[in-house]
Amino acid sequence: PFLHIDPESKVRPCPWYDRGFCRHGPNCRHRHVRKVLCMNYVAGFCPDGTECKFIHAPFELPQVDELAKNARKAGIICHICGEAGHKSYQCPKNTDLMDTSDSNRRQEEVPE
Amino acid sequence: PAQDFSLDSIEEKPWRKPGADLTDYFNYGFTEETWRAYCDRQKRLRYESGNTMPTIERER
Amino acid sequence: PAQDFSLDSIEEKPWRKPGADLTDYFNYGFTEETWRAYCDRQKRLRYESGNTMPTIERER
Ligand SMILES: [Zn+2]
Ligand SMILES: [Zn+2]
Repeated sequence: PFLHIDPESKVRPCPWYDRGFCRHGPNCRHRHVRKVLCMNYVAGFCPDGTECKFIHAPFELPQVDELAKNARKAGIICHICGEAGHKSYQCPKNTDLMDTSDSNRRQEEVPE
Repeated sequence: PAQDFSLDSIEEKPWRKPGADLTDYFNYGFTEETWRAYCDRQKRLRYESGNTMPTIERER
Repeated sequence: PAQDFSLDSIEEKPWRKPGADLTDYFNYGFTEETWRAYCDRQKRLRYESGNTMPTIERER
């Protein structure tokens, strides 16, 4: 008896590992790609941006991060603020959502 | 994935076991200690930038 | 440390270009303005306490 890991899924890089840590270690379904962190970006700012040869690791939890990315890719544009990446009901400028305090509103935005 | 955020929520820490390869769990040369420090730094600097992430507040 | 990178010493500011993603350049939700303010604050703190850099830089 051994853990069956589909080699196909190992092709996808692990979003948690890309953040820095994945609890599943060698048993992860996704591929763990060893990379080198950009220390400028860790400090807060890297002038090389997308050209940087080191990794600008995202810290957002993968599902949230991916949701936004997918939305951006799908060309979702908010009709309230005109920005891409979220729908109007998730819009920070949507005043309909602002009946509670700012902090409450922010928590409600988090997708489950 | 709250349990993915904090190391403390993981009861058994398999990367501590003999023969375990830390780099299977930690990327970027992180260790348990430096990953913890990194997470704290994230929290602190996001606060300093005025851009606190609601997700993180909740996960802790 | 990156705090010593003066934004002003960078002639073209690629993150200002249309279509640029600020998060490719600025971490923790910083913007050009908030990062500038943060660096000033750090400089002042370091000057006042004789302190240098936060933990992460050192651990590498
Ligand atoms: Zn993984
Ligand atoms: Zn970089």
